[in-house]
Amino acid sequence: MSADRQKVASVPSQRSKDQFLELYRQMVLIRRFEERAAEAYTQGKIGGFLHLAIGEEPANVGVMAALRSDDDVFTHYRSHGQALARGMDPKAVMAELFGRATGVSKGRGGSMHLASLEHHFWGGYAIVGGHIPMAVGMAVAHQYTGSDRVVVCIFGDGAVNTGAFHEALNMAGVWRLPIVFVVSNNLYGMGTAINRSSAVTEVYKRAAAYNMPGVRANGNDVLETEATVREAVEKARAGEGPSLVELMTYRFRGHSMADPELYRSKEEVEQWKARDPIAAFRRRLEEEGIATAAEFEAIDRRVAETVDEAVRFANESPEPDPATLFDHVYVNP
Amino acid sequence: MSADRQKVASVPSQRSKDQFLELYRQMVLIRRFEERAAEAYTQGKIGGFLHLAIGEEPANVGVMAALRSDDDVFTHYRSHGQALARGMDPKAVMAELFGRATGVSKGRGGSMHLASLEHHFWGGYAIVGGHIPMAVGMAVAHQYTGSDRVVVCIFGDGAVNTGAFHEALNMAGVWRLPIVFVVSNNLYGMGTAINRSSAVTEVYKRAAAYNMPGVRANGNDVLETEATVREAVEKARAGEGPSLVELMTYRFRGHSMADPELYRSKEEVEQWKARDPIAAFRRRLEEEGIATAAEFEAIDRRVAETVDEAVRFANESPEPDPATLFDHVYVNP
Amino acid sequence: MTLAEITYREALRQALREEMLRDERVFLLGEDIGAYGGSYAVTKGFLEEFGEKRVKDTPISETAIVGAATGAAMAGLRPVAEIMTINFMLVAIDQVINHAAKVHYMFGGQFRCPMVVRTVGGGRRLAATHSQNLEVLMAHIPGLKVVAPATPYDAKGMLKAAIRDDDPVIFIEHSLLYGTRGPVPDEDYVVPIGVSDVKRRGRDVTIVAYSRMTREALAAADELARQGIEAEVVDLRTLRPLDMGPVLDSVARTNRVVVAGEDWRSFGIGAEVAARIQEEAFDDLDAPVFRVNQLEVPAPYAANMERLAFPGSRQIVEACLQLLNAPAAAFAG
Amino acid sequence: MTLAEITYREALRQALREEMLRDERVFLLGEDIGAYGGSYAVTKGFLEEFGEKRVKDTPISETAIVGAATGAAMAGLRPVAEIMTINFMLVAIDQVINHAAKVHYMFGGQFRCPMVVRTVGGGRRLAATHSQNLEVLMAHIPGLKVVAPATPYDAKGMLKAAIRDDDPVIFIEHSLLYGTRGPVPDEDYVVPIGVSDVKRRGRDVTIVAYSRMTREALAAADELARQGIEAEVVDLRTLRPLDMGPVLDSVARTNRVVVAGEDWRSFGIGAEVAARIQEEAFDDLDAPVFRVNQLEVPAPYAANMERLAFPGSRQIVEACLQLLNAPAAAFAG
Ligand SMILES: Cc1ncc(C[n+]2csc(CCOP(=O)(O)OP(=O)(O)O)c2C)c(N)n1
Ligand SMILES: Cc1ncc(C[n+]2csc(CCOP(=O)(O)OP(=O)(O)O)c2C)c(N)n1
Ligand SMILES: [Mg+2]
Ligand SMILES: [Mg+2]
Repeated sequence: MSADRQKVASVPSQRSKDQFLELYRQMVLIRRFEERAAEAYTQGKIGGFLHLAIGEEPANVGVMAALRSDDDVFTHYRSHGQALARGMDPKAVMAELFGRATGVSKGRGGSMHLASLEHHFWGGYAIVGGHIPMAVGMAVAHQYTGSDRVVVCIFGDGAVNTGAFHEALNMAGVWRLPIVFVVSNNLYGMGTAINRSSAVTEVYKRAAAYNMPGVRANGNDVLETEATVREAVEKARAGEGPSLVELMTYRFRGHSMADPELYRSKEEVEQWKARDPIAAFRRRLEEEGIATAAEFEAIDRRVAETVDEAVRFANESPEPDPATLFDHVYVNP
Repeated sequence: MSADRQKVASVPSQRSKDQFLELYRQMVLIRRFEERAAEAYTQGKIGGFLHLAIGEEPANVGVMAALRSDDDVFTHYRSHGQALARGMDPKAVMAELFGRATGVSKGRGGSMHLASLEHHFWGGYAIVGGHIPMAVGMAVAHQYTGSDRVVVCIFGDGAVNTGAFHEALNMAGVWRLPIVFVVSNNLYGMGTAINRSSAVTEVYKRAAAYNMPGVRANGNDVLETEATVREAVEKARAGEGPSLVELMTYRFRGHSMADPELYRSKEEVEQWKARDPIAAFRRRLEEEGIATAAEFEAIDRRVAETVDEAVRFANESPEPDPATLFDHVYVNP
Repeated sequence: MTLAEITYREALRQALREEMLRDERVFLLGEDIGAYGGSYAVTKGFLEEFGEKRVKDTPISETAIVGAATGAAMAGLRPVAEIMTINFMLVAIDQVINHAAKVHYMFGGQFRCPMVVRTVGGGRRLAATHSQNLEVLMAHIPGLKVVAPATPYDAKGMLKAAIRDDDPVIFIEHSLLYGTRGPVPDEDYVVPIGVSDVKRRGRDVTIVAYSRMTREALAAADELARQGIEAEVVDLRTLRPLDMGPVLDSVARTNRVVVAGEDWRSFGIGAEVAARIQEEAFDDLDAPVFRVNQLEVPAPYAANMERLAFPGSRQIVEACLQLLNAPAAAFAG
Repeated sequence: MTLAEITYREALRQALREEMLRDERVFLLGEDIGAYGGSYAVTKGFLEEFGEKRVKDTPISETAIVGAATGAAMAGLRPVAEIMTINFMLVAIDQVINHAAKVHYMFGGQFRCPMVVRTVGGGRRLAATHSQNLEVLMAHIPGLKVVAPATPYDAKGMLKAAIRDDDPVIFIEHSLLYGTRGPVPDEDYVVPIGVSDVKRRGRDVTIVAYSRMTREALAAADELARQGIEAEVVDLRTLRPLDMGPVLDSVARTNRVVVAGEDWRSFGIGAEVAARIQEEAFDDLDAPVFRVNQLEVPAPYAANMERLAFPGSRQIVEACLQLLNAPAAAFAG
């Protein structure tokens, strides 16, 4: 991905100021939320693995902005941003990270397994590629019942080399299912650069093997992301079958909190950070006179409060009741 | 596949008459061998599944003709023809089908698991797609040791929808391995027509997803098959990486002996049989004055004797010694 | 209640058909269940009766089949997936264990997975990769229910129970049972999951079995009866959750137990049964729990070797006689 | 013999390094073993020392990883594949069970598969799909060897034995053991596969364990000793083939056994151990064999729930006291 892919597309005029500011708010919320999660992790409040999407906020927000509230989302373990952009309560998301009974998954799932039935957010899954066939299954259900809901399935560039990806995309292709596959291509799968793991590094080109359109967009541009995903979603809704959308992005932080980041240079990371996509979006809106610094600062303050409140809520929430340990192993035990 | 793909390419003049007759002999041997195997199956001499490749002989023979004797073959369960074309002894192959100690796999494997170390024929495998990663592993070894041996891995059109296919081809693509993937596309995977199982029915096009050339050839033309595979093999040998070769063919018989063939019409099968590729090859050689009817008949007789002898040998061979039941579970028990 | 003598195959067929007629949400997916008619003919005629919407032939993509069933089940449908044989469960087992078995628990009970995976154990003359009895791999997993009925009555009643159950059920049929007959009522009925069943009363020795080995146990009991020994046969029917009640009741009376399975002994189903018996009925035992199993070799193809490797009524009789210290030579069978 | 106190991680690292220096045919492949430095840092620095030829970072393609190792082993190399955690073995298990475990037997002994698959059990705070102990799924399979060492000494010696072994070995490490220390000689040595080891002598009760539970058993024995009870600790080390000799010897003296595993109880490793003990030492037992295991729930994320679910020395002590009828309240730990 060349550096100039980073520039933010010109802001389309038909969107309202409120909509722009909402996109900004969501991105800042994700950034602050994850910074606080990282802090809580080093304090031992959060356990296991913690995968941050800092730097990838526009991709997270843009996808969700393109969906109807009853469309269905399946995603992977790097999904705090997606959950927040989908409208899930930051308090309940943070509580899940803390392993509390008030968490979105009642403390059973943790950071890698966020979910909300109400938000049609069918989970964060941590087996790379494993959720893609399940997402296809939900699209099978929509086709079966004649529903016009569309499934969106998000995964990373590393996931495209799993057998599950292949089997699922082929099935979606043969059956012309209402599903959009979204690759968040952040150039690395853990410590392995995409050119060292994929014979074809332009992931969208793999769509041809499944008889579906493949498109690439700048995932660091929230508007381009939204527009690209929306087009694919509306195609799917209209019965025109599945698509593969590749969003080019970059994670500023390590793969997880444990990552020593031996596989990439500090300079590379710094270059990307210097082109921070949230700052760029804000600058653009300011330059085009859509919003003022004061307005952004007001949002920033509101977000800071939201995140403070989320941490406080998580901290004060009880752990799950030990008596419920065996609940939900079976519906009919 | 359109009907005119069936026509036999003009016979290239640089080949010797003996070579042409040898290709003919191999194809007839496979045909007769399998007909006798079918007979033995109905007599209860052969158990389990028996998958015949009758109709696909040119694809079997053409592939093997393109290889050096120390190149390595991995294939699937429909492999009597490949084993015979590779030069394995019809007696030992038939004995394997009969489950005798003299069989190529000492009676342990049966029809689906033919193998011969001496012939670098690394097995018939019966988990669809499962042998493709192993073949890639052998190519890894050749690259590792600097050997110029090339691996050929044969599978059916149904196998391309397995996760194993995808993972293996991507790995071969990233690592530029000396391997040729050969799809015997007989238009059906068991009872499922290719357009009902594959989003893209032109299998060779999937090669693009793995950054390797994909080519299609008429698998019912032994010369076209040989030439196409040879080109890919020599590329691999020269260090130019993997290829995917798709051979269009058709099986005249059911998927296995148990197949009621409800999924295709008698007419369809009859049309293909009417263009029998062995008869077409023979006609062509006669028409072009390369060999005479008498010469073909002599080969036919010789083949009939070979097959008779194979059946006699298998019949008279002992079953494995029960005392050896636990042999070969481990090398170091 | 009217009873008809029908085959195990017909019983399964009726269960599927009746549940499909009863509940629009029930649909089938799997390889060759439609146009081919089902590899064991269980679904023959279904495509014609129910159409492609409800009888979905799939690509050879076991991971996608199970994943798609899981996703569709989460959406509220009641998929019945078919994995052609239990050997191929291995290519799908990540979807079974890491996904289907986990989605209810991992997200705090928000989602359900009311899915059935039908599969088939116990091949003959199919060699090492096509003759396995791998039920223990799934019986080990909390979140799954695993059943393996032995009679047409149980097959029909348990398949109906499985389809109506809200949890993922692995339904294991047996290739050698399809042709066996037994009485089945005309009326709608279910056989509950998780309830073992005494198939024959006897006071001298208890034989615990499931699937095909229940038939072998009953044959063994007949033979033993001829020798004046009354064996009680307890059919587990469900492997997870394991109902030890009838086993323990029986052991309290007979004080001697043989556990028969077609799987490998080490770490097989019988190990758990034996461990539980000695845990829960230690003082009732007059002798160790004996196990009868497949010998610990990959299945050989040769007929004589295979006969040696697989267990039947003869081995059960011998084990009972040994346990009762009667001379084994007395057995004629 | 000089002894140094090193970690389990360092012991594994030394074993790999020394075997790579000793034998050119040994090479490593797996996800993030190279540029990232190994997800548990076992192979840190290896890429720099041995280069890309011998330290192969792979795509996220577990099926292809194990398959490639199998094929390379058949070609005569000695691959050591790494599957990042045992949870991901499920995506590769067809290659392990249907391929690696079968190639020697199924073809009558013609081929060998001298391969090691290293993997890691026992996550913490990683929830349902990342915390499993699935060793029994492989221990059940003839053709495989399965080892799970508990100490640095055994880890180094058994990894060397595994690499030099001519059969496929599944080598199971434990994430919580990497940082533990123990004495390891400087000299080259191997610890043979298939030999259980008495880790502590005692006359009152036998504790059978493996992997992390061996450490817990030793801690439990310390605690019991404080209470005047001398526990003997037998470390299985190898799960297949299972060496019951030292266990039976011990039981002959203590007459009481607790089997401790971190896996789920039902159909777990301990079931087989219990079944064998009652089979082979029925008259030695004064009480049933007790089992200590993970509770039968998918692993919950919340810290308190996870502590409840997983076993440790406390549960072992309690089981021993119960078995010896000492008052459990006496335990302080
Ligand atoms: C089947 C499987 N293999 C390996 C892992 C370990 N793992 C977790 S995340 C990851 C990298 C995934 O990379 P990518 O798909 O690009 O997503 P990203 O983390 O970059 O967002 C790996 C190898 C896993 N969880 N599941
Ligand atoms: C993993 C797996 N799934 C299903 C099967 C059952 N099966 C055996 S052959 C076959 C069809 C394969 O078709 P194709 O690859 O086109 O080869 P062909 O038989 O046409 O030569 C199927 C579904 C199997 N053996 N392995
Ligand atoms: Mg990535
Ligand atoms: Mg085919």
